[in-house]
Amino acid sequence: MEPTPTRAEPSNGTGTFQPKITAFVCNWCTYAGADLTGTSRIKYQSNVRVIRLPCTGRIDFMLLLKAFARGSDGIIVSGCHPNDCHYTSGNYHARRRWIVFRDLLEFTGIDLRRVTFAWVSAAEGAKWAELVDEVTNRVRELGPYREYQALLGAGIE
Amino acid sequence: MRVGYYPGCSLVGSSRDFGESVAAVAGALEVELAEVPGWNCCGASSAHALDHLLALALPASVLASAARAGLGEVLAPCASCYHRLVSAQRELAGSEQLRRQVERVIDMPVGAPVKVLNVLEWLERCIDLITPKVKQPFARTVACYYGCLLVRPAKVIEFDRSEDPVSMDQLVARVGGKTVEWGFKTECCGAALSIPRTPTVGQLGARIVRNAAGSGAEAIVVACPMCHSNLDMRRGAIEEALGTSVDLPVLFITQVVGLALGISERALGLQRHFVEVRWPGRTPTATASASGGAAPVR
Amino acid sequence: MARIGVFVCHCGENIGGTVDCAQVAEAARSLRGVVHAVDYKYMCSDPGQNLLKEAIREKRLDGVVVAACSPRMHEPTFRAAAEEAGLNGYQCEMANVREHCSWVHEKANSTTAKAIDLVHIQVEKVKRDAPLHPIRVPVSRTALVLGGGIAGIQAALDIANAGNQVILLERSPSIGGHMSQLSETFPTLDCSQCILTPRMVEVARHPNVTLYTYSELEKLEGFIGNFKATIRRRARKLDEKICNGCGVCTQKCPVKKIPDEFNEGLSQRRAIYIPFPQAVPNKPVIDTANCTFFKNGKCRACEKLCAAKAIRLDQQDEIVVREVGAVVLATGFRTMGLERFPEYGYGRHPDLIDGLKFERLASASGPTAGVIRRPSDGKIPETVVFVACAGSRDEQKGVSYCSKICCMYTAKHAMLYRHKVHGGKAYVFYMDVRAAGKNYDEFVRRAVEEDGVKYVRGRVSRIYPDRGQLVVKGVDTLLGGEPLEIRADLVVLATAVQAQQGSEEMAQKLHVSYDNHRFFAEAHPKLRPVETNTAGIFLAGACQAPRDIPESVAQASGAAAKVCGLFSRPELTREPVVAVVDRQAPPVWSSCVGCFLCRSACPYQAIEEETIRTRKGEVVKTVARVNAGLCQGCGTCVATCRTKSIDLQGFTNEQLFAEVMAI
Amino acid sequence: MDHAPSELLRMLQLELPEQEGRVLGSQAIWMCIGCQTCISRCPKEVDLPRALDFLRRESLEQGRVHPDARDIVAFHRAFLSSIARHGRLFELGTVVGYKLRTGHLLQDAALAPAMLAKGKLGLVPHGGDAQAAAAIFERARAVAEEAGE
Repeated sequence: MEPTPTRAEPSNGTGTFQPKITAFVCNWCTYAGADLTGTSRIKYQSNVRVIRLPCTGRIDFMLLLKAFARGSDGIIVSGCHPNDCHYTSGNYHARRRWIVFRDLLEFTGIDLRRVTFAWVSAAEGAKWAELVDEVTNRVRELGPYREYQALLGAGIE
Repeated sequence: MRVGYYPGCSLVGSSRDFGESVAAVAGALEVELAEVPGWNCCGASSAHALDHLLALALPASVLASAARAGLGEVLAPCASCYHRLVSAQRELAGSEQLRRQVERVIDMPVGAPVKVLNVLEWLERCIDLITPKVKQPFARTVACYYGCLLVRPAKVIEFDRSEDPVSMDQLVARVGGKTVEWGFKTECCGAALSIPRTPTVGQLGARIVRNAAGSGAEAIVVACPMCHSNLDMRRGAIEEALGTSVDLPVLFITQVVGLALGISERALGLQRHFVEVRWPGRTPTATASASGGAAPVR
Repeated sequence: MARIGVFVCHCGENIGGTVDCAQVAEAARSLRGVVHAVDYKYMCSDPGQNLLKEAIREKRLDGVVVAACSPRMHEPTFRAAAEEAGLNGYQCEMANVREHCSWVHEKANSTTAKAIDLVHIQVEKVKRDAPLHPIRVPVSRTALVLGGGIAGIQAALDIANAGNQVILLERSPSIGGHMSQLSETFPTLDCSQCILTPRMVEVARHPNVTLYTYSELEKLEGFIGNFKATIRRRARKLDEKICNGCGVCTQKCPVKKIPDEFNEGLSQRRAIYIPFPQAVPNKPVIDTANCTFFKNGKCRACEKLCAAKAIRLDQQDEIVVREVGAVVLATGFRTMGLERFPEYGYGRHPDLIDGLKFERLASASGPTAGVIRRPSDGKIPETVVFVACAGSRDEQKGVSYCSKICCMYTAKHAMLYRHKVHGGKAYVFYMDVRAAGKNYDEFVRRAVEEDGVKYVRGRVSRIYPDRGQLVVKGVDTLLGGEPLEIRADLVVLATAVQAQQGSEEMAQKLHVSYDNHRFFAEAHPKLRPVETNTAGIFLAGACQAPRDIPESVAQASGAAAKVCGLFSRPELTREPVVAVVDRQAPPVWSSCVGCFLCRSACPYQAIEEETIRTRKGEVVKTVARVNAGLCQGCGTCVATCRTKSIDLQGFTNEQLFAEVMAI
Repeated sequence: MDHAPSELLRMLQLELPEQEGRVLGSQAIWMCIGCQTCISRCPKEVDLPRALDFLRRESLEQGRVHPDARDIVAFHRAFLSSIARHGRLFELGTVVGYKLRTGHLLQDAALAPAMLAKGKLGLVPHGGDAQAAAAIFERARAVAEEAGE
């Protein structure tokens, strides 16, 4: 697969590290919430790229590893609040699987501070902006995720 | 059986009869009351009005001394002490900063958590010791008056049903008595305003006494020294508010239990009441001389 | 090799003002598989859509990405345009460069770079989009209405009058619900029974309505258009067809002292009884919990006395299974019990009653024939205190919400009392008077100004009996917080409206959601107020939130309109975003190993077992199969599958990984 | 009582200096006897008794105690100074202290002999560790001052 032509360098020219954040969000709550952030014209940092899923229950956590492998420095997984899932219980399944998967990640040496689980409802436009900014700032402080590349080198993926 | 004991100031002073009856009942049940060493006043109704830190430090000092003496449970028969001890315990558990300040004030660690028991809780625990020893069932119909501090606020005190408590009624029933349904179980008697606002206390007490009498009770039973003082010692002010005299004695629950256990009236401090216990068939103990000139005072 | 077209919309200045759209189009052109990329001022305009259609035709595109607003906004528009040009609509994707990009970031190179990434993600997705076709499902044109109160009756009538079949299910022995218990109704004071009874009769006689009273829903399976309802018809212990409703049995039954539910315990009924004189159906029922025969096998008095020989003491419950296309939930409400009010003596005093009891006291058909008499001694009360907000708007000890109907019915009660007892005094303790409705505030003012009801703004802190009366201790905040004590002969609490008993179980049976007060949840609070989140299940009346009669009726008609709309089409189409289980040629047949982890994860019971057989009929293996009618497309099963044998159309594993690879 | 509890709360909610002054200068804040009924009934469980404790301390600190409440303050002071001096409450001392602070010299004059007769009024303090109590009071003052700074 070819590299995207325009990525690579931090484009604000200040030279500060611009982390790459990948967000996996559900269609009904968080995606709609992020739409509301837009219609409310609330500004946030542009480092996030959103992948839309029907439900966080759909998340295969291997997607997270793949995102790290592709150079993501931080990951957001966000869906509906408990009891608000459009599909009744998908978010609980995601949560449950995440708890198991988290231990595995930790065991393999993944830095868990780079993965953020959140609930953002369709009404929480401001919360989405806060979440993205908070994660972006935190990951910026952590710096580029070079360790993952090292793990890759060690043959773990 | 042994239980920590915090009598508080009232039980050694103006409500000596309460203290005597607690001790008498404990003696009859062979329960050792282990007094908290070097206890001080809990600050009761005044400290919290003037000084927050003091209001926490005084009870904390009592609890810390109890913990240091290895007492896991402490009986605090006075409802006001009980309320202050439990409230302070809750507040200190909720704030690390306050706890540190208080520890400096009392010059002791707050120590292991101590379970504070009120007198009803304690008697409930002893119920299996009490029932086999009942010699003379307490065959009277009474109104159980709980007042404020034993049950409120529900989320801090967590004892009985705060709006309609039943523990005292159940105790009375266990020693052979009957209790009435009435409307003032948890109404306030005026408590600490007894001295600075005597007429107010008279009015509050008047309503309680009237409703109890109207519901067919022969006596009011209390578990709080302030309730007792306000309904018994202040009967003069109450009768002034009522415009009539009411012959309705006020007994501590420990006196009720003690009478059923066959303890002498004198040992229970009955002669110290202002409103004399005059029931048909009761042969008054030799209290007449002691109570000479002690008609209710207006 | 894919032939993808990319269309970048400026949305006027909305996108173009922040993102360099020309640069986005240019970058898109360099992506592998993209054969066409342009930017345009307004893609959703007619010329914009034509641009898309022409390109599909001329460049023989097999996928398009429109970089514009949120897909929640215009995806249907562009999918329809793609269809018109001969492309499968599901091969059109949108990159959200407005809500997720231009509106939330400053004008900068980094913003344009993000827009390019968003386009790239969608290009990778669309390359892997399979042509999908909406799922068509047949509709059975029978509606199941749960609950025979005014909402259920209205919904049943509206659906039936449109020519559809209706099954009206009611838990108690008669339809009518709470409304049949009411005396008169606000704000017109017309008699409740006078307006309700004709409707009850009409619905029972309607040729399109099947009435199941004394029945409960056991189970609901299936999906919109194709539900299967299992109904338990509880045994009345008599043959309804033979019984002529003469009522002799109900007068001769020796068990007499059972509190009458319809009269809220103010009178007594027998063990065999007709709930109330206007009951529909007007047939008795045996209360087996209280009947002597069912307790010790003796009596049979009713059987001996029945001239029609209709009593069937050995009758058993009957299970009926019916296919229905839609369900209307109209299960109503209950009121908070007086045992929830310790400060008012737990309602132990007979003269402390709730609003429903007062309705029965005021009703001409009630136990006192409409004369207001207090329950303890039958005396006509000289002073009545009404307490509004008993449990409502009390988040600590009651419910946090406003029960909505109490202000109005309390005004009505006070008014009725003043009409019936001249010289009687009526006090109402209230927090606020909420009378927003047609002629509602006028009604309350009438109670105050014409009927002399005394309104006291304040709460009641205690009620206790004293010398044959009830003392109500409250406060008048308009008198500067002055404590008040009123000696009353009767006290009426306007207790909070609560969700019906068992609504949680009902919600679970139907797979509909409920709010934290156990009221059923509407699909959207404003725009879809009579629908639930489960397709084909609709809401009417107070099962959704506290409602008065006009609102319940309006909502019932709304739900009925939705049902009729559904039934007007011979079949339904659904989004094809559903899961599918791998199938392949022998000898593998399917990579599914039949562990059925997916089944436990599926919230919709959409996973079925399928036995794969050879042509000779030998069993090869048992694997999972997705019922496309039930599947809602959440994809939880996909994430659960250990062998990656199940995938979600429109959000396949391959697509998601490709999207991640694009970042 | 000059204001109902709900009025006091309303004045505070307005966040206006003159209203706050009215609250601190009111008699009502001193009349509360902490029966805890308000918090039990309040649909919001506003902890008014605690709020009033705070307001009383503020009122004292700012010297705004209502004239008619001075005797109540005097009672509380007598009570506390009795504890400070003896470690436990010394009723006679408290009552005498109260009378001296208020000038209500004849109040309850008839009650005292009766209490004495019933053994309910000690003429001497009831034991207790006077020194320890005095130390607690002193350290409390020091810690409070430190925290106040």
